[in-house]
Amino acid sequence: MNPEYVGAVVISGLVIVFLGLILLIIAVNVMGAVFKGIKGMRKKQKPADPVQDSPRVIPMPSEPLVIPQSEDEEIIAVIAAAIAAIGESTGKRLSIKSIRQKNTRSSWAGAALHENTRPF
Amino acid sequence: MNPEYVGAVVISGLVIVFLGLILLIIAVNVMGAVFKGIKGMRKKQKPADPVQDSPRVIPMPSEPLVIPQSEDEEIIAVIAAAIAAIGESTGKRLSIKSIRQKNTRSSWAGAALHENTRPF
Amino acid sequence: MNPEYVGAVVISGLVIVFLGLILLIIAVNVMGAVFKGIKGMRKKQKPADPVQDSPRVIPMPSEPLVIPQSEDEEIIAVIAAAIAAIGESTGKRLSIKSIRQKNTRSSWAGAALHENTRPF
Amino acid sequence: MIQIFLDTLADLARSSGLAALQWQNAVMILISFVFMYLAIKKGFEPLLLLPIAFGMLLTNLPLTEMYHPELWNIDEGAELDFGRILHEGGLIDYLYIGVKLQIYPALIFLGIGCMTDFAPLIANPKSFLLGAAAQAGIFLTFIGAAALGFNANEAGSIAIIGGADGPTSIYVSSKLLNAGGYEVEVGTIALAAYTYMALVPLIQPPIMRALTTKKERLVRMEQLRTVSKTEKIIFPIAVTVIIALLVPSAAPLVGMLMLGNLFKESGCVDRLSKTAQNELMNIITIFLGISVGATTVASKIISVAFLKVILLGVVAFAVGSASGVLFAKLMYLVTGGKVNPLIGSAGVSAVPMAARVSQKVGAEEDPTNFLLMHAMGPNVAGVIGSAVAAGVLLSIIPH
Amino acid sequence: MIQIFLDTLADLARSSGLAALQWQNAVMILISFVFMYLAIKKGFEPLLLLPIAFGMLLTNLPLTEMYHPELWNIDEGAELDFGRILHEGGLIDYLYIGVKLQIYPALIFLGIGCMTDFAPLIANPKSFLLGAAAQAGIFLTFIGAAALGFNANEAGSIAIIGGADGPTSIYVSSKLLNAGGYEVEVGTIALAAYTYMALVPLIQPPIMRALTTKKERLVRMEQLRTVSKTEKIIFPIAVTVIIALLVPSAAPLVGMLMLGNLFKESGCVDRLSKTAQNELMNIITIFLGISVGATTVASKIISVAFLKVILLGVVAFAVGSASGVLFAKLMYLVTGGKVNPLIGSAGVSAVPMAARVSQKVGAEEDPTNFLLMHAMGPNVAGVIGSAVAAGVLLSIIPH
Amino acid sequence: MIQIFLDTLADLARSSGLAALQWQNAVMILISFVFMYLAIKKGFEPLLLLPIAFGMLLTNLPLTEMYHPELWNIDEGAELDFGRILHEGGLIDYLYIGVKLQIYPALIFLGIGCMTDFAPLIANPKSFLLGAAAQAGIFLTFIGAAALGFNANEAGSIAIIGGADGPTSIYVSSKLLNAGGYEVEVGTIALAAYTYMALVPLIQPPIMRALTTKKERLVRMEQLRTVSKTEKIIFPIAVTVIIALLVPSAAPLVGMLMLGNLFKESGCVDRLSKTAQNELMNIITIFLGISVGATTVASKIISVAFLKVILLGVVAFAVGSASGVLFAKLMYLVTGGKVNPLIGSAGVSAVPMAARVSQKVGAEEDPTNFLLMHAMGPNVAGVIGSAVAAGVLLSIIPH
Ligand code: NA
Ligand code: NA
Ligand code: NA
Repeated sequence: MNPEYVGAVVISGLVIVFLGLILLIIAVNVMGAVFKGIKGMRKKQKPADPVQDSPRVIPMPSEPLVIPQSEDEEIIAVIAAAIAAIGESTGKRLSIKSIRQKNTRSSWAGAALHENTRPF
Repeated sequence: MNPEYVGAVVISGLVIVFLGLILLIIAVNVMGAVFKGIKGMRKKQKPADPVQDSPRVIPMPSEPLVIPQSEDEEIIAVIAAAIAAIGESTGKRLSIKSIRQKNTRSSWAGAALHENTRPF
Repeated sequence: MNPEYVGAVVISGLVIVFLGLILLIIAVNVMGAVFKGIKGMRKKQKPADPVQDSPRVIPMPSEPLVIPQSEDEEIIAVIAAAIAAIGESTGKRLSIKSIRQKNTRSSWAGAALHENTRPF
Repeated sequence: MIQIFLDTLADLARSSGLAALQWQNAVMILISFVFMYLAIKKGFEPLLLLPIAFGMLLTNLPLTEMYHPELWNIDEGAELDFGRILHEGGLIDYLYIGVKLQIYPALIFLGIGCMTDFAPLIANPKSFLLGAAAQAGIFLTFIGAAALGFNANEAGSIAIIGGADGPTSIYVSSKLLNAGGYEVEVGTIALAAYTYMALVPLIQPPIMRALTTKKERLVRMEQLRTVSKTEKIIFPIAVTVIIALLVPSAAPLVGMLMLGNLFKESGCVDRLSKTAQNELMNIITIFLGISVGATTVASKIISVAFLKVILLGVVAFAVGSASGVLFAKLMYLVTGGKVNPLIGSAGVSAVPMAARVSQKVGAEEDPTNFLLMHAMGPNVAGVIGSAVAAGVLLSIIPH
Repeated sequence: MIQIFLDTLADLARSSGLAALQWQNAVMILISFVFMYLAIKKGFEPLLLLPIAFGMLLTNLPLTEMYHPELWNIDEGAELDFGRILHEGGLIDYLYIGVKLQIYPALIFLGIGCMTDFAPLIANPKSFLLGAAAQAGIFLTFIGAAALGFNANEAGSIAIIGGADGPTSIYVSSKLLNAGGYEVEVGTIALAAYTYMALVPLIQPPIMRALTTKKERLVRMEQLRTVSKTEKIIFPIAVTVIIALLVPSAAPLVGMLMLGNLFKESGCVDRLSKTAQNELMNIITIFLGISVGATTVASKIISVAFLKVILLGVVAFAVGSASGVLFAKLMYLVTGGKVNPLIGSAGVSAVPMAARVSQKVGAEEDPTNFLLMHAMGPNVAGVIGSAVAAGVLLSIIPH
Repeated sequence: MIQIFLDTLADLARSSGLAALQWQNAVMILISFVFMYLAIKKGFEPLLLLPIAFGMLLTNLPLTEMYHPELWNIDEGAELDFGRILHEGGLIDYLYIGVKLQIYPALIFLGIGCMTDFAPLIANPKSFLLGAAAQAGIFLTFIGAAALGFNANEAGSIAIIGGADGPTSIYVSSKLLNAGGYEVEVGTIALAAYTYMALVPLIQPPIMRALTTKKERLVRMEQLRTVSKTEKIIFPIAVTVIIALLVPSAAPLVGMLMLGNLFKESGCVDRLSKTAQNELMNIITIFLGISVGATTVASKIISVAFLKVILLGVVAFAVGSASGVLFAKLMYLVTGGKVNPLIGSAGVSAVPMAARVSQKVGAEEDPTNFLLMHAMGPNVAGVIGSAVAAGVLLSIIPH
C-alpha cells in the first residue's frame, strides 16, 4: 500500500472516531442539562424537602441498580463491600436490596401476563 | 374502479364471510349434539347420581378454567368478584382455585420430563 | 436391481458399520486404559486409603448420576428400588440424592450468571 | 499526505448521511419518534410499533444501505430478483424477504393459535355471526377507498385494516401491493392497523353507547356451558377443513392458527406450543417489525394518500364495531333479550382488547355483570372472520 | 351489478376447494385424521406425527397453494430451481427447503446430542457391537425392497426405516429421492419410521421372548464403572474424527450429534446447549413436521407401493431387533453369561424407548434386575450405528 | 458378487477420509484440539471458540462435504452464485450465508444491546473519549499490517482485531475479504480476535502498571450520578441518529445495538428483549461459530501470514490498551486528578472483562477502591467506538 494512503486511513479514521464520540458527549450533556433543568423547575414548584437537601448522599442506595445483568457473584461481593465502605463513611447502613437479574425475572413473569393481553 | 366491480367485491365478500362462519356454527352445533348424545348415553348406563341433579349449578366452579392465558390481574379481580357474586346467589362459597397460567407451567415441567423420554 | 449389486450393498454396508463401531470400541478402550493409567499413577503417589480398598462398592452411590435427563418418574421409581436393593446387599443405606434434571436447572441459573459476564 | 487526508475527509463528509439528508427524511424521523413515544409511553401495541418505528428511523437515515426500496419496487408483471436482493441488499432487505414471502404472518398466527382459547366460541357458536358482522367494516371501507380514488389493490389493502388484525393486514397488503408504484405500502398499512388497534378502547365505547339502550346494556347472559377437551381438539381441525374448502386462499392463515391451537389443546406437544408462542413468535415479531417499518419511505407517508388511509382506517374500525353492535341488537331481539348487544363490538378481533371493552362498558351500567367470557366468543370469531375476508379479497383482486 | 355479483360468486364456487376435491384427497384427509388420533390419543410420537399429519391435511385440501409438488419433482439430472420456488412457492414450500437442503435433520441431531448421555456406552464399549448388529435390519430390508421391485434409491430410503431413527430416515430419503418419479417419498418414509418407532414397545417384546431362554433373561449384569468428565468430553471428539475419516458422508449427522454432546459435556456453553435442545429443536421440529407431512400426496399413499413400505418397515424393525438379540446371545456365550441378551434389541436406536423395553421385559422375569443402564449403551450406539449405515447408503447409491 | 463386494470395499476405502487426509489437515485438526482445550479447560471465550474449533475440525476432515471453500472464493469483481451454493453446498455452507450477508453480527449486536447498561456512560459522558482513544490500536495496527506487506483489505481485517469486539471483527472481515485470494480469511481473524479477548486479563495489567504511577492508581473517583429512565430511553435513539448521520456504514451494527438497548430500557417489550438476548443470540452464535470456524482451511493457518496476524493482534490489543491508559492519564492531568488512569484500558471493549481488569488492578493498590462502574463507561463506549471505526474502514477501503 501507498504510505500516504495508509496515513490518510489512519488519521481520518482516528479523527472521525473522535468526532463521532465527541458529538455523543455533547448530545448526552445536552440531554443531561435538559433533564436537570426539568427537575430544577419541578423542585421549584414543590416546597423544598429538607431530606432532599444533600442530593449526593441520597442516590447511593440506588447505586446497585446500575449493576449490569452480567455480574457474577465475585463482583457482587466486591460491590457489597464497596457499598458497605461508602455506607460507613456517610454514617448510614446501606445494603444491596436487589440485583437486576432477579428483578428481570420476577418482572418478566408479570410482564408476560400483562403483555399477552394485547400482543398482536 | 368500476362501481359494479366494487359492489360485487363487497357483496360477495360479505356473503362468503357469513357463509363460512355459518357453516362453522353448524359444524360446532353438530359436534356439540354428538357429544351431548354420547354423554346422555353414558348417563343412562350409570344410575342417576342425586348430586348431579342440578347441572347448571355444578359447572360454575370450573368456570375459571375458561379464562384465557392472557388475562392480567385486573381482569382476574373482575372474575373473582363475579364468581363471588354468583356464589352468593347460589348460597355456595366459591373461589378461584387455579388460573390456567399456573397450570400450564407446572404441567409443562411434568410434560418436559415425560416428553423427553421419547422425543425424536 | 442386480442381485450382485444388492449383495454388495448389504455386505459392504454391514462390514463398514461393524468396522466403524469396532474402531470406536478400540478408541474408547484405549482412552479408558489411559485414564486408568493416569489414576493408577496418582494412586501410587498418594498413600493407599483403607476406605478405598473395595473399589466396586464405592462407586454405587454415584450411579444415579448416569441417569439420562429423559427419565420419567416411573423409571426413577425403578431406579430407586434397584438402588435400595443394592444398598441392602452391601449393608449400606443408599438413596437418590439428585436427578440430573434438577441439577441442570439450578446449575443453569448459576451458569447464566457466570457466562453473561463474558459472552461475546 | 495531508492532501490525501483532506480529500478523504472531504469524501467522508460528502458521503456522510447528514449531507444526504432531505427534509422528507427529517420529517419521517420525527414521525418515527412520535410512534416510539406512543409505543413506550402510551403503550400503543409496543411489541410491534416499537420495532416498526425503529425500522422507520433506520430507513430514513440516508446511506445506511440497510433497506433498498428499489430492489422491491418492481414493474407490474415482473418478478422479484432474489439473486440481486442477496447481492445488493442490506440487513433489512434480508429480513423483509420473510414478509414478502408471507412467512412471518403465518408463523405469528401459529403462535397466536397456541395462545387462543376457543372454548367461549364453542360453547356459544352463535358468536360466529358477530365475528362475521363486524367484517362489514372491511367491505364498506373498500367502497370508501374506491370512492377516494384508490385502485383495487390499494383499496383491498386499506380495507383490511378494518379487520383489526395486524398479521392479516400485513399478509394481505404485502400480497396485493406486490408490484411498485402504489400510493400506499405495507408499512403504512401496518402502522395504521396497529395504531387503531391500540385505540380500540377509545374508538369503540362511544359507538357502543350510542347504538344501545340502557336496558340492552344491562342484559345478563346465561352461564356458558363447559366445553370438553375432545371438542376443543376437534374444533381447530374442523375449522381448517371447512374454511380451506370454502376459501382456499384463507388456508395459510387459518391453517396455521388452527395448527397452533391444536398444539395447545392436544396437550401432548407442549414443548412445541411453548416455543411457537414465545421464542419463535418473538423472533418473527422482531424481524417483521423492523422490516415492515423500513418500507415506510417518506414519499408514501408525507402524502395526501396517507391522510386518506388514516381517515379510512378510523372509518373501518367504527363501521366494523357498529355492524357488530347492530347485529348483536338483532340477536337481542330474535332471542327475546338473551344477548347483550355490547358483545357485538368484540367481533372486530383485536383480541382480547375488544372483549375487555365490552366487559368494561357493560360494567359501567352494572358492575356485577360479567360479559368478558361472552365477548371472547365474537372476539376470537372475529380473527377467523377477518382471515376469511382476507382470503376473499386475495381471491377476487388480481395480484 | 347483480350479474357481476353472481358471476363472482360462481367464480368463487368454482374456485372453492370443495369443487376441486378429488376422492383421493378425501381419503388422504381421513388418513391424516387417523394419524392425528394416533398422535394425540395413543401418544404415537406426537412431537413429529402431529405436525406431519397436519401437513398431510393441509396439502390435501385443494387449491390452498401452500405446497407445490411440481416445484420439487424434477427430472433426474436436473437441478431444483430455487428462484422459481421462491416466486411460485407457498409457506410449506419455503419450510421444505430446509428438508431438501438436509439442514433440519442435522440441527435436530445437534439437539439430540445435547440431550444424550454416552456414559453407559463409554463404560461398556462392547455395547457398540450391539448397536452395529441391529443395523442388520437396514440391510436385510434393502434386500427385501429390491425383491419387491423397488429401485436402489427407493430401496435405500425404505431400508433406513429399520434404523429406527426419524431424522436419519428423513436425511437419507430426502437425499436419495432427489428427483421426481419415485414410488415413495420423504413423507411416507417419515410416517412409517415414526409410526414404527412408536410401536417399538409392541413389536419388540415377543421377538425378545421368543429368542431368549428364561435363564438368559435372568442374567444380572455387572455394575457399570463411573465415567470421568474428561472421558465424556473426549468421546464426542474421537467419534467425530474416527467416523468422519471412515465414512465421510456420515459426517453431517455424526458431527452435529457429537457437537451437541460436546456442548453438553464441556459444561462451559450451557446457554448454547439449552437453546439447541429446546427452542432451536422445537422450531426445526415444527418446520420439519409440517413440510415433510405435506409431501404425502395421495398418489404415493393410496398405492401398492405404500403397502409394501408398511410391510417392509415392520420387517426392518423385527429383523433389527432380532439381530440385536441374537448378537447379544453370542456375547452371552462368549462372556460366559455376563451379558443379558435382552439388551440386544435396544441396539435399534429409538432412544430411550428400546432401552426401556429391555428393562421392562427383564423386570418381568425378575423385578429387581436393573437392565436400563446396560441397555442405554447399545441404544445410543444404535444412533451412531444407523448414522454410519446412512453414510454407507449415501456413498454407495448414486443420487 | 465377491468381486463386486471387494470392488465396493475398495471404492469405499479409496473414498474414505483417511485416504484423502493430507498432513496439513492433520495439523489443523490438532490445532482445533488446542482451541477446544483452551475453550473448555482454560475458559477462553468458550461460547464462540468451542463452535469455531469444532467447525475447524469438521472442515479439515476430508470429503465430509460440509463446507466448500471453492463456492466462496470468487474472483474479484465477480458475484457469489447463491443458486450454486444451494445446489452444491453442504450444511456449513448454508450456515455461512448468514455470515457472508452480515446478518449474524448485526443480530448478535441486537442481543448485546439488550444486555448492555449504558447508564455509567450517560452518567459520565467523558468516558466516550476513552472509548475513542483505545481505537488507536485499530489504526496503528493498520500501519503495521501495511508495513508487513498486507494489502488494504487484509490490513483492515487484521486491524479490526484491535477493536476487541468479536462480532465487529467478523462483520468487517467478511465484508472486506469478499473475493478469494487473500492471505487471511474470516476464520483466522475471528480466532485471533476471540483468543486475544480471552487473554485481556493477561495482556492488560502489565501495560496498565507500567504506564501509571502508584498515586494515579490510588485515585478514587466521584460517585456516579443516577440516570433517569427517560435518559436511558433517549440515549440509544440519539446515538443511532448521530452515528448513522456521521458514518452511515456503521449503522447496521450501531443501529441494531441501540435497538436492543431500546428494547431493554423501554421496559415495554420484555418478551422481545428476553428472546433477542437469549434464544436468538444463542442460535446465531452456534451458526456463526461453526461456519466461521469452517473457513479456517489449512493453507491460511499454516502460513507466515497467520504468524503475522498473531503478532499484529497482540500489538493491536497492547496499543489499544496503552492508548486508553495514556488518554486517561491526560484526563487525570486536565481534571486535576479526578480520573483514575486505570479505567482507560477498559476503552478497548471486551465487555465486561476489560472493566473488571481495571477494577482488579485498582483493587491491588487499594482494596476499597471501587472502579468497576467507572470503567464500565469507557468499556461500553469502546463498543460504540469500534463500531464507528468499523464503519470508517468499510467506507474508506474499497470492497
Ligand atoms: Na377481525
Ligand atoms: Na439405529
Ligand atoms: Na472496541
